[in-house]
Amino acid sequence: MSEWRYWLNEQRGTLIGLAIFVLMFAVYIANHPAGLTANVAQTAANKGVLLAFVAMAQAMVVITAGIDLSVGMILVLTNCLASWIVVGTPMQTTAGVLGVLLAGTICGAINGLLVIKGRLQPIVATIATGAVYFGLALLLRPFPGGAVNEDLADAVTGRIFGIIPSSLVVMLVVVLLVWLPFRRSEIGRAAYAAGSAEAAAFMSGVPIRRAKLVAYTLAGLLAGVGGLFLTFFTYTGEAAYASGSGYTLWSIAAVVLGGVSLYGGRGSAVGAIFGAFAARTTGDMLFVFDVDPLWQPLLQGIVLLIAISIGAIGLLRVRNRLEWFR
Amino acid sequence: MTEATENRLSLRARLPGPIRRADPAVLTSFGCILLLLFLGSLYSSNFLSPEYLLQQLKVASFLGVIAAGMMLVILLGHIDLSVPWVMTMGAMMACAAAGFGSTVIAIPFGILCGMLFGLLNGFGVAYLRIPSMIVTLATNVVAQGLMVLYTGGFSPQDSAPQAMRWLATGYIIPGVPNAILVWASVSVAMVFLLTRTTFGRSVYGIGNSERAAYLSGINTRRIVMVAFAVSGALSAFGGVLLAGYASKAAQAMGDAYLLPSIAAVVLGGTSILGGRGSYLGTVAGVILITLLQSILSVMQMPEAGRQIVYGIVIIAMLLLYGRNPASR
Amino acid sequence: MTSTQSQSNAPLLRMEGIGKRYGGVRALDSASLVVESGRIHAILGENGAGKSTLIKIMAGVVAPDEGQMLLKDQAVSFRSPAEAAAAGIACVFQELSLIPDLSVADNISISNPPRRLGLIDRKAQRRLSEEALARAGAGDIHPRALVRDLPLSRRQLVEIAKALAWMPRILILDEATSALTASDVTKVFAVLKRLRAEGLAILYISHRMHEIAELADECTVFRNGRNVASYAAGTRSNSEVVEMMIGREVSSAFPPKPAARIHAAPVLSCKNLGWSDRLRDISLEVRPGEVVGLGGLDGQGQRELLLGLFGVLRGTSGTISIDGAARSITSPGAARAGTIGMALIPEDRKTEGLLLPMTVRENLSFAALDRLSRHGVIDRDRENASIEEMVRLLAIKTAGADTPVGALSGGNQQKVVIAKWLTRRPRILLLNDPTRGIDVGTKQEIYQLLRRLAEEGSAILFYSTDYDELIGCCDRVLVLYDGKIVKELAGGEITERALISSALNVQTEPEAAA
Amino acid sequence: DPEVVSGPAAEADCFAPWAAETKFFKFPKKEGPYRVALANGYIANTWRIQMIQTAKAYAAQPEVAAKLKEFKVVSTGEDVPAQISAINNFIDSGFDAIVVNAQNPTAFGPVIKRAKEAGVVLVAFDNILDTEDAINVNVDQKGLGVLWANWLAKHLPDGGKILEVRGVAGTSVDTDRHSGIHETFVATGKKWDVVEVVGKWDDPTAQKATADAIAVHKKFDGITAQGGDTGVVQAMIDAGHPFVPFGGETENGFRKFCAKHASEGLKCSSAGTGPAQVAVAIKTAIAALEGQVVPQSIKLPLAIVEDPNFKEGQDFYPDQSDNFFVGNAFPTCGINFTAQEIMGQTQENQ
Ligand SMILES: Nc1ncnc2c1ncn2[C@@H]1O[C@H](COP(=O)(O)OP(=O)(O)OP(=O)(O)O)[C@@H](O)[C@H]1O
Ligand SMILES: Nc1ncnc2c1ncn2[C@@H]1O[C@H](COP(=O)(O)OP(=O)(O)OP(=O)(O)O)[C@@H](O)[C@H]1O
Ligand SMILES: [Mg+2]
Ligand SMILES: [Mg+2]
Repeated sequence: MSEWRYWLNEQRGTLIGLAIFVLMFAVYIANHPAGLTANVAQTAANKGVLLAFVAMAQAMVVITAGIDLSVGMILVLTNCLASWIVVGTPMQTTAGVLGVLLAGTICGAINGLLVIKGRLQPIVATIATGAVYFGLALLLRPFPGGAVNEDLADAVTGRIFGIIPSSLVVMLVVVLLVWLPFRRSEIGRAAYAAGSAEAAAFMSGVPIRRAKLVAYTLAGLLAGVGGLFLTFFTYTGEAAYASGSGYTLWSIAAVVLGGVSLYGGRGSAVGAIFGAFAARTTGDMLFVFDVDPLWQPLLQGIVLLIAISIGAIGLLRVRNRLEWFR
Repeated sequence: MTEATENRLSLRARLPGPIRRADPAVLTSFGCILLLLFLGSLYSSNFLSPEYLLQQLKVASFLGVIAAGMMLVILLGHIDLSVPWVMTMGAMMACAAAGFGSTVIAIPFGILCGMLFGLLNGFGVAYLRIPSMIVTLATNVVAQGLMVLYTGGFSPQDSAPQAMRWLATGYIIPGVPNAILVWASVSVAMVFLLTRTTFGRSVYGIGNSERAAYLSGINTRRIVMVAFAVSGALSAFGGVLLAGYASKAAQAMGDAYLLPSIAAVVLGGTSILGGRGSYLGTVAGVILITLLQSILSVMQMPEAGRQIVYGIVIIAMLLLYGRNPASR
Repeated sequence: MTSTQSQSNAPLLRMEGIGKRYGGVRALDSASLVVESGRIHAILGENGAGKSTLIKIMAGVVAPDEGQMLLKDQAVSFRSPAEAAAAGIACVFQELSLIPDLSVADNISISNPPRRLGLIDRKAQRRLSEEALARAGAGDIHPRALVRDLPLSRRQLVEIAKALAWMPRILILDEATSALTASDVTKVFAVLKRLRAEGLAILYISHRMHEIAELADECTVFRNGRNVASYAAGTRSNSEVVEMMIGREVSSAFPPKPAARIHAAPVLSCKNLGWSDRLRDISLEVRPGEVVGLGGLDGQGQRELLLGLFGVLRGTSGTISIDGAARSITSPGAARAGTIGMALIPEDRKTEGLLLPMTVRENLSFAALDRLSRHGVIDRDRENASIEEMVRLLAIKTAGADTPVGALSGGNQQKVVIAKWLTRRPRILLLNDPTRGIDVGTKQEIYQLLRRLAEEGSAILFYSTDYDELIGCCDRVLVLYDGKIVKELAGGEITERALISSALNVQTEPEAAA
Repeated sequence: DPEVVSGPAAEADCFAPWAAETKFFKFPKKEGPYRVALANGYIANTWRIQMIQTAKAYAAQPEVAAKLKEFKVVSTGEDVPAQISAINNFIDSGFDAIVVNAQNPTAFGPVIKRAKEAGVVLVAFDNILDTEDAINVNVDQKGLGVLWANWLAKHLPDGGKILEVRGVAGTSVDTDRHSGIHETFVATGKKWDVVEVVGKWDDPTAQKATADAIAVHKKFDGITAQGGDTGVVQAMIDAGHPFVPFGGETENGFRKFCAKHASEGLKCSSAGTGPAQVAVAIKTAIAALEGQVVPQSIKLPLAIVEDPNFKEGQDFYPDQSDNFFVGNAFPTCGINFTAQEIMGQTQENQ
């Protein structure tokens, strides 16, 4: 095999995610009454980026073969917090932004500590912390409201040079600052190793506990970025249980669509981003096709079902049935 | 096989027989139930009254039936996120069958609908090899879509027929609501299924290593599909009971059952990774969760506080007995 | 390799009074060991003697309950494999410790990668891994290949390269060659000898006596968690060693082969079997009472052949016939069914043969649940009876039927795998390297068992990586090369020389039997 | 941009201003027929389904249909950003007016800005928008709480022990109704012991919470519930709790119980606004596009039925589902749907 074949083999999941997204987005745009205008791109980007942050957060944890069912609630909590503190002068706003990110990070770290030091199974541990985070959000915002520095909000959700959605740029920056260093660092590789074969990783002297802690913590941070972005998007904070659990579930769908293996060790946060955009596009399809409103939820489900079944095509190529069982 | 599990095994192997068989998680979770009741009784002695306790068991039985199915799926190392709308669908379709057809077929029809969705889940998981978490997520959306369509498209019949009312709230044994008897029967069936049948053995086997089970000649795909179908049927059955209790079916009535059913199974000592756990633990987990929710509700704690306490109590209990063994 | 040895006479590593319990099992009981630089030190012992546990303690994977470890007379205790590695102890574990989803390069420098600006320097890493692979004699493995895409034998070479990349002072190999082919073993031995010359201390655990004879400078025998004897290599005869290991006298290694029953009609036969590019045009016949071996270098299609017969592979061409009638077998479930009666002892007992956390009882009845139940309900009496019989028949050493199978030693685990299939009384038994990592005593029991089954009328197809086994056990041997049967040897033709030359697919002049 | 003018509105009876100081808008007149969109959020409950059915039915009425070139409905689920994006997409696709049931009343600032720039008429109903820049079709949520508390106060002149079954925490509807109830109780100066439980506007949840509360507190003198009221009454019946005065919503099942058990003490005040308010919102949007004067904030009349006035076939329908919200008539707007019509019609009409 030549070098690029190895690269392709490494990136397969991510590329499939990209392909699913491109395909769906192309169909969407082709049928959009306005076509691909700057506005339409901005709308799609803003909506997608929000889920993308949560999906990246989920991917971090899923790579270690864990799962974080509290990401949506961290998003909600940081959203409520941001609607209090990301206001005022540039100095205050900056402090507020840092405060929100710190809060997200702490939430993630708590999850990590429970899973690693507490040795709890991630699914239940994060269901429980999710409840706690939502309770805190509700304390912060018993009813929707609050405010955010609107200049900053407009800058982050607007466009650069009138065409490039700034949310995409923000996302790129987050990828460059958080994901790439993680992926290229020893700790990031340890996270993959822990997800792929924990016992083997331990025997090889890989710092699996530290790696997992970092993964959960960064997941909290990324969910916090998502919460911040949600605040910029909506100008307010709201402790909405349904939307919290909705983001959690869609983040899982997004990572799967983006080629991240739920069994750990495979995939990348970049794939999760494509997955998030693809997941969002399933909802948009209903907008461009004239579907009876009562049929919409059903259709969305079917589109999702089809999208996730695409991966099953690979089964046809499986010639050794043992490959069914990883 | 990690060092970790091997250690745990040897630890258990050292215990004398009867204690070894009684899962420590089960014992502890029953202990926690008593503790919870004790704490509640400090607030109001009515928490210990027979009416209240029977009321809790009755309400717990809906969750109990659903958790039984969830446990089966979790034992396989999978998860069923389609509970909320499969449950709602079971309830709505049972009521619809009663409304449009006859009462006789109502309950079986509701359960059948749930089972069909379970089969769909199972097909996706076992034959298409899609992770259960995502298949069931998608089928949940599909089930929701169908129910929205049904409610909006037909003049819906959603009153529970008398038979469903009776099943959930009537009495064969005076003082003991039928729902509890239903749950007890489901439980007996589950214990039998899990401990005495080839199906149960296969479930545990697949949960530990599907590859090994397959190479032992077990038709693992069929077992997985059947387990999901049972889970779907039991979800729908839970919905039927709940509709009987509420005297009608309604949209989104299952939303409150997903996370508690998972939590109940895990609090009962079943490993979320599959292959290990006893049904008695699930019963304990169901009672634990139901009591906790009820006591917090009656204590009038504001929603925020309830969520926080709920979360912290679950974490505390898991830290008490739900921990994975130390790795060294 | 820069030498870090001081001039003092203290041994490089000394372990004294080491004890370790796993629950009720005493894996080690005041064991001791002395390791010197520039020597290859073999550790021998029955399955479950505590060899792996000892070296896991050395490598910081397991914490000892008692005893001390002195590195150059300095007391040390490692809290993690990384600490041990930093102190110069690198280990190739019996259970592979590679990460399947990472590349070979990533694996080789997994715990100590070259860094640049705090991040992993991939260029340097690649260079290092290429060097390490070359040192391990596996320069043909691409550093960017994912480990999961490599066959087992290649993975073990990567494992060795990984240990070497640490530049260790002590290199431990725990049955590292058990999955390697003869030619790979030769390469590895050359490497080890070179390393010894460079001054490394090498600990070598193996159940293959001829390897130890070729390689070791000194040997230590373990039994029941203690070191029972140490001696300079070559000073004891094989039977003496075996006796020390198992604490009793051993008779001849292989049971006698009765005259082949050529007149019986074949139970299992296949014609022109093909699959992918891994199996080509394979035709064979196995008669009742016959033990047919599969030989050849590792990875020449033997595993695929067994899996193909057992219904695991999809899209096979050609026909498989049972009792002369063509059958299509599409799953292990179909293969084990009554009219076919096939059983496969798989390659990897931990993931394919056993349900480790489940009990001996559950494992033993797992492949025969249909036979032990009525209408899907397990008949407890019948189950108990069959379990008792199997535990007795194979002399499985277990505290009881309700012991988790993961707590048994490797050899006894393997017996459970075999027993679980014997419960069904299979007519056709396929074995995929069943004695890998099994001690001599247990191996003999297995050979005898195979022969007995054959005498009772089973047809046995037996793949082994160990030539001695093929020679000692089989009535005929089919040698595979590149997915094809290149040679069939029968009776006296089965010699080591014949096996090796046909395995390499080279023509040698006919020679006198060795 | 709309011109801010002085009242009264075009159809003053229908478009009643919220308060005396409410502004009036006059949008530049556009030529019809119009493209109107309904941006709904969550869909999977009976109220929303009924609402969407009503919207479709209303838009299909001949005189309305004549004014509409396109009527499009999109439901985006619970996620606020998705709803915001849907509205943005409607704006970008050139719709003239957008009717919205906002998932979060405070979150739509940026969209409102954008709609204004694009000259799109934005009308919110049910969960309205926290703004003066879009038209709101309002239900007096707090007033509902006040109404229920007054009803209980009337029947329990000396105060008493009340069970309050609340809705979904964190929503403004729940908070408004709750504070209406409490402020009113406090204002009476009597001694009220209010036990709060959370019913989430959902029958089974409310029923369970009520059953637990009854099991522990044994007896209440009055009950108020924001939703899931049928379940609340069911729990009383199951527990053998005596019937007591009740201030609640407009579910058909609740009203059935009220009518049946009134003589035994279940004295009900059933009030709310049905899903048909969407029709008022569409009507307002069309009026605004036609250049008529409309209030920025429209006050919907409450559909109130109180004991002893529950009339079969008008205030409740014994043969229909318990889950329907009755009270779909806004006579002043010429909007008159019965629940039966909405839910029953679709089979024949489609
Ligand atoms: N993690 C564990 N938990 C429980 N028992 C264990 C564990 N690891 C090893 N044992 C037990 O300790 C004893 C020594 O095992 P060890 O693996 O050291 O044997 P070994 O000499 O390496 O045998 P083999 O030749 O089969 O590899 C055995 O009885 C085994 O069952
Ligand atoms: N995962 C890997 N395992 C082994 N070698 C690698 C790996 N990734 C890159 N290399 C090799 O390391 C050298 C330098 O890698 P570099 O960091 O430029 O990687 P790259 O190919 O750009 O990586 P990526 O594919 O992540 O962008 C190249 O020779 C490349 O082939
Ligand atoms: Mg060993
Ligand atoms: Mg061993």
